[in-house]
Amino acid sequence: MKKKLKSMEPADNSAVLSDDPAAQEEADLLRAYEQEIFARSEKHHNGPLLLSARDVVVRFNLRGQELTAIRSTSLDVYEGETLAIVGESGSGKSVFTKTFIGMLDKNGRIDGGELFFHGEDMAKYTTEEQWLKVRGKKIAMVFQDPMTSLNPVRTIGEQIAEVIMWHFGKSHEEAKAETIELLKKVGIHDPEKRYKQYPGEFSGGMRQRVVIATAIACRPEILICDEPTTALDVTVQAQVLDLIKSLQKELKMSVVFITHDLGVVANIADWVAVMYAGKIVEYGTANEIFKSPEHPYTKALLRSLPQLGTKGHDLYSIQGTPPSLFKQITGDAFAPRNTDAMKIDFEEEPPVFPVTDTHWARTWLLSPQAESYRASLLARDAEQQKNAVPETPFDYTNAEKLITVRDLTVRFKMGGSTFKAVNGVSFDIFKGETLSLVGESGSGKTTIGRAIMRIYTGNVGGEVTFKGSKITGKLSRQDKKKLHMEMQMIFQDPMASLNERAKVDYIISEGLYNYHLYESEEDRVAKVENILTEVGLTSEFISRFPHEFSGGQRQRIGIARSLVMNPDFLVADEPISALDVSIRAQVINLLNKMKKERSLTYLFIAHDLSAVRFISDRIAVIHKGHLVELAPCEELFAHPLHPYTKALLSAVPYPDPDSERNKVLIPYDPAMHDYSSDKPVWTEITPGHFIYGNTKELEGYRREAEA
Amino acid sequence: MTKYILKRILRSLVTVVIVFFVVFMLLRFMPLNGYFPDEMVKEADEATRMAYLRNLGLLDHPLVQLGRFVKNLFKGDLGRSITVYPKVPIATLLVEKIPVTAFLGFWSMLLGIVAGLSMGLMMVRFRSRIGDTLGNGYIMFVRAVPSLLYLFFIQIQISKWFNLPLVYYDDKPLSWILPIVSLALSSIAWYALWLRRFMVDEENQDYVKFATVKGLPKKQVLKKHVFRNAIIPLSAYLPSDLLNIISGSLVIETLYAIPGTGGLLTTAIKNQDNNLVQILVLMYAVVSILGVFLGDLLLAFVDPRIKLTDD
Amino acid sequence: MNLPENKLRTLQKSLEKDPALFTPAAFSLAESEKTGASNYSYWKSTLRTFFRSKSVVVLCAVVAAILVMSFLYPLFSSVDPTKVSINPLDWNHRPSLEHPFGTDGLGRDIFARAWYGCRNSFILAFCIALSDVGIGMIMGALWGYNKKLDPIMIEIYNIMTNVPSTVYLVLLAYIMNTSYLTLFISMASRGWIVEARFFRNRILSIRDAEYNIASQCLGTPMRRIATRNIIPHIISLIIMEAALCIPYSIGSEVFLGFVGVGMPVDAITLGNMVNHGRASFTLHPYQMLLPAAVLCIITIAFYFLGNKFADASDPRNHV
Amino acid sequence: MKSVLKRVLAALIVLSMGLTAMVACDKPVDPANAAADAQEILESKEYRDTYKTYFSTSYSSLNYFSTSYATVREIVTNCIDGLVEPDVYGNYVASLAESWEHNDDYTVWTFKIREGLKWVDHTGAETEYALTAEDFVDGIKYIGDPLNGAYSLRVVRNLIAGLYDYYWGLDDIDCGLDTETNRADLEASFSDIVGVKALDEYTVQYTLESSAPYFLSLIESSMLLLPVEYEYAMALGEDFGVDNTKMLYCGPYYVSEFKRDKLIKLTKNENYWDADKVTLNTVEYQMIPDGTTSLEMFQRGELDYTSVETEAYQSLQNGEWADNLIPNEFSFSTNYLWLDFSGANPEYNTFVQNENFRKALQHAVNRTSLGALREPVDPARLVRNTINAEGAIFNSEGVDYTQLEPLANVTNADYSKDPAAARTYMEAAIAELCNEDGTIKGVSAGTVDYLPVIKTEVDGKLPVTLIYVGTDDEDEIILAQLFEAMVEEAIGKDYIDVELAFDTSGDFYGTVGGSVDGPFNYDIYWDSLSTGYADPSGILGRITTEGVENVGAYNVPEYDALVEKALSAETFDERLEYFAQAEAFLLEGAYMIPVISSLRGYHMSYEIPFTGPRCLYGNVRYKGVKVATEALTMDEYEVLEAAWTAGKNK
Repeated sequence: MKKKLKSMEPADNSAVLSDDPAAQEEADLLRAYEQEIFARSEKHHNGPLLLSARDVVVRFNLRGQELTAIRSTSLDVYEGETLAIVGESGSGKSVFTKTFIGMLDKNGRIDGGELFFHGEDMAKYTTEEQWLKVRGKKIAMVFQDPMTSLNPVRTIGEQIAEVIMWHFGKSHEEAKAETIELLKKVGIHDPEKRYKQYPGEFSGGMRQRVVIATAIACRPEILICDEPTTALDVTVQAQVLDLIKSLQKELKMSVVFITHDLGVVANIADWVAVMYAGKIVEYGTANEIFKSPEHPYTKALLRSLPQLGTKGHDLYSIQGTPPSLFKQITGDAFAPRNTDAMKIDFEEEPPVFPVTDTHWARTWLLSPQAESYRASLLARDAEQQKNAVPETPFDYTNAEKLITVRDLTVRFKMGGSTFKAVNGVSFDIFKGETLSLVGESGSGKTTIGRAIMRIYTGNVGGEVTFKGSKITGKLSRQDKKKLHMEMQMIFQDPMASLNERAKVDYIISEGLYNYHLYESEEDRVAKVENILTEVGLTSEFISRFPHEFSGGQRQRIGIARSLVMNPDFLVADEPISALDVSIRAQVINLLNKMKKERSLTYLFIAHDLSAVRFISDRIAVIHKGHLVELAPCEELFAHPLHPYTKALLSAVPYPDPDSERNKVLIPYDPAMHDYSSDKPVWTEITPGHFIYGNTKELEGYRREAEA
Repeated sequence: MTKYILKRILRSLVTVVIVFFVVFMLLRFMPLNGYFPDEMVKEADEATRMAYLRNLGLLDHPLVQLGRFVKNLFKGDLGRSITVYPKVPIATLLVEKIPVTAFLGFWSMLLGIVAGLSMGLMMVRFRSRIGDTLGNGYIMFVRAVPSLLYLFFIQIQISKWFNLPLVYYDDKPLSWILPIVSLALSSIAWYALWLRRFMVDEENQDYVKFATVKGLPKKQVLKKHVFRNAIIPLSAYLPSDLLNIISGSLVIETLYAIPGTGGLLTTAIKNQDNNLVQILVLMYAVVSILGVFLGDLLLAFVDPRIKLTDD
Repeated sequence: MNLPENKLRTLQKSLEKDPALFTPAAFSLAESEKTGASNYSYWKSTLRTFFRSKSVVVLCAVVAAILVMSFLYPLFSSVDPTKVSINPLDWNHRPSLEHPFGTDGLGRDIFARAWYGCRNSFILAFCIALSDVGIGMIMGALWGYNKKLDPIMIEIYNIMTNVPSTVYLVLLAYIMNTSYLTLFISMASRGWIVEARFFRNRILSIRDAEYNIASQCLGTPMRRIATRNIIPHIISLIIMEAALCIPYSIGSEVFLGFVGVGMPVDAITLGNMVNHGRASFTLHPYQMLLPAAVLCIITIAFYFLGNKFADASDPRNHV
Repeated sequence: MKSVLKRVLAALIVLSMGLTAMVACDKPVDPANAAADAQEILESKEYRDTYKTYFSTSYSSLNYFSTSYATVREIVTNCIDGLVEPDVYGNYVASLAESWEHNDDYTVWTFKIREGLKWVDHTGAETEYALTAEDFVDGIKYIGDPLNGAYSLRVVRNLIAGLYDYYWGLDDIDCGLDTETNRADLEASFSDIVGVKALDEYTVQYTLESSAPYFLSLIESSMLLLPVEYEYAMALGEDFGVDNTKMLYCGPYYVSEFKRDKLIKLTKNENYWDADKVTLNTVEYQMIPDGTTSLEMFQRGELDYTSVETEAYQSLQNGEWADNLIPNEFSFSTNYLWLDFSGANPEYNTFVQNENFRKALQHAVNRTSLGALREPVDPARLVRNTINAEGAIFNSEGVDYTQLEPLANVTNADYSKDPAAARTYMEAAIAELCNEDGTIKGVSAGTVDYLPVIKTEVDGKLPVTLIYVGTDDEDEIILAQLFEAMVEEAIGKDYIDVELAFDTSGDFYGTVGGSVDGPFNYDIYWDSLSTGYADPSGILGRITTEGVENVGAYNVPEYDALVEKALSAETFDERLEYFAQAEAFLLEGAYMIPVISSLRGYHMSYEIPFTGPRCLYGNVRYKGVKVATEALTMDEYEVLEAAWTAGKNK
């Protein structure tokens, strides 16, 4: 069976010539047909075709195994527009674009297909010299992490100028002048002075601007941006996106934008390619992809966004985890996770089906033969959407205070001087609610969580009470034990939060061992197995090591580890931000389910406002160690008062191209506050709505709130 | 920054003082017999021995001795050697010996750095090829083979082949070549080894990939980015070679009859020449701590990320 | 469609499938949870990477052979390595069938001495590696975990690395007579501080890892954090450091002998053999060269294997 | 480095009267034609006026009074003349003293100093300081002050009348025992107390404590009897002799260059009284610490002299330098085994008191095997049974001291001939000292603490545990191992168990000597003593029961009595008779066991032998030495030696 299937997969194995002339002819035909569909969109593009990837196959040798990262994928890049490639980690989006500039890792190779650029097939390039003509000059690239993309020990000026000098053979002086121009162009003030500075003296956003300036130094025809904003804070992200957009227009270059964030896609993309398991499964204009997705994966992805969910109900979630690319994939790679899959999805690789001239997808659903089934699915979804009614907001009238935080201050020593990561923060957490703490990286949100969890002790000022008793400062053994059983934490990075060298059994039992919370060995195993089932994993996982699991599964193991202690209160420290979109919904649903079943209270720490809105009852916004605003969820979204909150909200990408294109960023400059004489205070301005400001500002806020 | 440097100097001073004090006290625990020349142990009677010890001031309380030593030190009097160079002022000895060792040491350090770094660069440039294999072979050889074997060979055979003098003469530059090369052999290996290791580490960094993506040729990426970063950790170690420069090598100085400081400390300790040991330890401690300090300064100089502030 | 009519028809036909296939398929949760993660195992990968190099395999075999020889030869051979001949005619024989490595200046069989020497040197080196790495690791862990210890330990480090080893060693030699124990103490009492610093730096980098904070949140006692969270993560470093420690110890034996805290001078060790062979090197080079060759092989093998293991244990190289 | 020092020393101690030492020569030289042949050789040579040699251990200081290192003598003996000097045949002739006389019992020696001599400085220029009798008195005054820390003072301090009292008088003041005497007063009374006087400006007189017929040889061998310009030395204080500029010279050479640990250059003193006889203009000493290097440099023509180790000798034997290898002929230094009679090892301590046991040891040691370690070619020439070397001391009839009865028996005995004798003696000892069951009478099991060298357990039973202590010098380790093997083989492992222990501190006497006043930590050790001047008392006087060198703490009143008799003997011949009796008594009782001489190795040189003064006691004087442009061959050496011997006997 398998063998037969293999020969029926012309797309996957285009390089392999079939012995069977009929099958060969069929494959050729299919290929011609696909070319035809790809070509249809040509007239809808702004400019001519620049780069054309055809049936590219990329394989990696990984620990003796063969991994097919790109499974025969084609893509066209046209001049002067932005093409976004969306996909989750491991989908191959990054690897795919790396082939455009010959930057595959050493253990990877292009194993088939062509890459046409200026009439040459770059897939055949073998020497460095050939690539030197392309890299930087014709095709440039911006990496994800601006913190590591720049050489820390050379001035940014040198790093930009060297490109100009090398590619254009210009003198040092000329290159410098040009560099300063570039810096100006990417929005760096005082470029003459900045020219001589080192990357360490720039903030993340500024560095990314420098990286972009370097990339565009040679006026490349194509700029590949590999998740350029993922590592940035929302407000900065919005600015960088704006910059890329404006540069793209100004320089009339093509931008290939790789991201997993659909909101960003909506913001920036003219065209979108959705990639799953090493293959582009859907392609179309941004509007088409967002408004009328056809591939089940694209659909599911969009539906699982928390922005689109209804509060109190489960988010639509994609089951399971992405497939292993070490194995031969038969049929539609997404089929095993697709609850509505058809039998054919498991049997045969779907070909490309055109939707419009500019939109195509690889799904059997578009086959004329599946028309009726497709219609029934559409109808069902519409029905579900209609029935969703948001739950009533949390009732605070009789709420019992579980935790009070008063004037919490956390100090850190940094190079001899101490700085306050958290500065005089006060708030309450009521039993049964979800309080979200939102802020940018470095704002102190995680520190608050850890201070409550007593991970920081010596450097903590102020007071925290739990169920009425003080938990800061020295505690007896008994009290500590009680706290360990009643308060638990979930961590951000599922890769780092599980001990790689311990089995799942030990990881989950760790707390049980610590306080001997089981009667017998069988009892302990039963407890572990129960909790595993509860978080949606099977009990057979008990004897495995963490590395055998995917990110989502690991995060669920982390949750199980906390829940097995039966806590009342959970600090969830960015539990979903490191997860892929398709996995986030699972974890959010799980957290919500656990909250209901076990009447938990959450302190939810996040930087992603979209997910926060879906799950929280109240939101606290933190900026540079100060809480600036705290209000019930909907109140905050409807009537943000503090300028920082407003800026934050305005910057949040929303997965709708229409709203994203028209969105206006509200800038926030901390210098606008004049706290020199009039000291700010934390005030409850309307019932339940707290804000940080001085008397003058408060007055303004009050007026605004009333209006 | 000034404050930082002052603070560092102060802390270094504390370390030096502690080191010195420890050594000073350790020396006072040495057996009294060690102070006598051989014939004295055999022939001299109790009274003669005591007279001898008393003349050296060794019968006083250690703290009294310490006080005397420190007082003289501040007067600029380093004292006289006791047993190794009887009665010779230590200052004279140091003035005679350090320049010789330091001169050869300096050039060998220079050779070590230049040749070592070039070799490391070559090994990275031709990674997994013959250049790398040769370099690795050399490093292995130097680390594994007892140094005396090849040092001996260099002195006797190489000098024959190239018609170079067998021993060092301060007025024959040709005779400096072999000692300098011999001294540099292990540091060449050291620099090559670590440069290679650091460069290989750096090669995986994002900024190196970004530099490649910028379209710079590999050679330039290696030179301007990888090398530039890889020498940062090395530069911190560089000044610690200062100590090697002035402390010399016993074996090489013996082979080439170099009148330097090599093995001076060991000899002084074995002969229990307290005065000499104290001064040498003090000097070496100061130099080695100075080396660490200079290493930090140099590090801050080559690495803009490092700011010289407290802690 | 620009395709010719007949081809188009063939295409359409090929795209047409069994209609029964266009019906919903059963969904299996287990199938969907089949991980995309590979079946990566740290130790397997480490070992595979390690043994992929042919030279590693060869050197491992050589080391194993030398180890087996060193420990079995003294058990099964009847040749007495200390048997001195008072007849000068038996002295300084060149290598022959009877004496594969020849005899030394007192007619003792160098071949036998070489294996006894290997064994003694190995035992000592293993002990030193064990104590250096062991103590170093424990102190390094304490140092890394306890910030208050930092200034004290740094000062100890500075002092220990600045007090000339000769001062200390000569004094030690005065207090104790030369024996394996003295040598062991003199090496072990200094070696640990360097290891401690190494492990401290490593431990610092995993101390604040989230899984350790998780353990803290669960109230896991320090002892278990060390045994379950820390040590498994640095075990490969421990192995590597120990492997690199062995040639270092064997090499230092020579220097320490010079200072006077070496092995008992008449003990059979590789260091002593090389040292003593040096005197008669010009006339009887084999007396030094053969033991020196064994010494070099051991040193090179351990350095090489240690470094290769370090490379192999680095997950970045697991490709 | 210690061994290197010894080797070089040994190599330098080349002596003429090697009558008993058989040089490996295959064709005998006809003594009749020797003089003519020698003349032919000397005339065929071309000569030069520079000589390049080397030293292997640092010349730490040039202060000839307070430097312990024997090597500095070589410099000093060429730069500071004594009262007398040996001539080509080793007879004492006038040097700074024009003439001398002594009283009948050799206790008062009066020297007439050459007039009008001046000290020169390091540039060779004459200084204002005249060389007078007072300078010799001042030499004694200098060493008589404990603060000046003169080394090896004992012999001279005990010999010169009053010096002992003067020295300790000053010392008592210094350490506060004597608070009544004023130091300056005591110093001022030097000439009253001490038996050395300047009778006039050019006459110095020594009054001795005891009869010293050998006084002239002491002048040759001891640096302590050299003159000094007191005013100059005192002005410099501790700086005196620190380098060449802090010295004054009165010998055939002055030190014109002194690069510490690198180079010492002697330049001919043009103002020397006997400048015409000085053949070499410069003598250059380079420091070459490594033996192989010096050999290599000699072969490349960069040195005029090199010692050749036995190992190197064998490899050179078949090469181009084979003809030039000349054996070092003789050494006055004797290696012997010191037995400890007061050690902490009860088993050994019981046995060592027994003469049979000591004789067992004496017979167990195979001297030829031991000799073969150093001299594989002709080990027998090293064998020596006496403490004082043969060829060093002669009575008025020219009979060698070692051939005097009854010492001749010892000298000519062959202890190694019958190894079975060792076991026989041991059985006799056991019969006296052990019970039937093999336990040693009066000895119980216990711990022997010879720390820091060794600590071990003894069981109080046979075999007897004997702890041999040596230094960690490679050669000495091998020697010890061989000793162990032969003792255990000759006596039998069932009777004796030799344990080896090595001191690794590099300070053998410091460690083995234990604490300042503690017992010595050994049962047996290997040591050497050297005949320092032409009188057996130099060694024998030191090893009496109360003697300072009696570290083994034996108690032999018979020997003491004989030494006493010898010292108070009327004539020199009588003195030698008694000494021979004493030495024979000690050795026949095997209280100490001399084994071999310290002789070792060979040398190659451009120097023509027998052209310079024959210094007997370790010095090398270059006054009159001829240096050829070609290396000397063994054949030439033999002819020259024969001619010299003939000349001397005339």
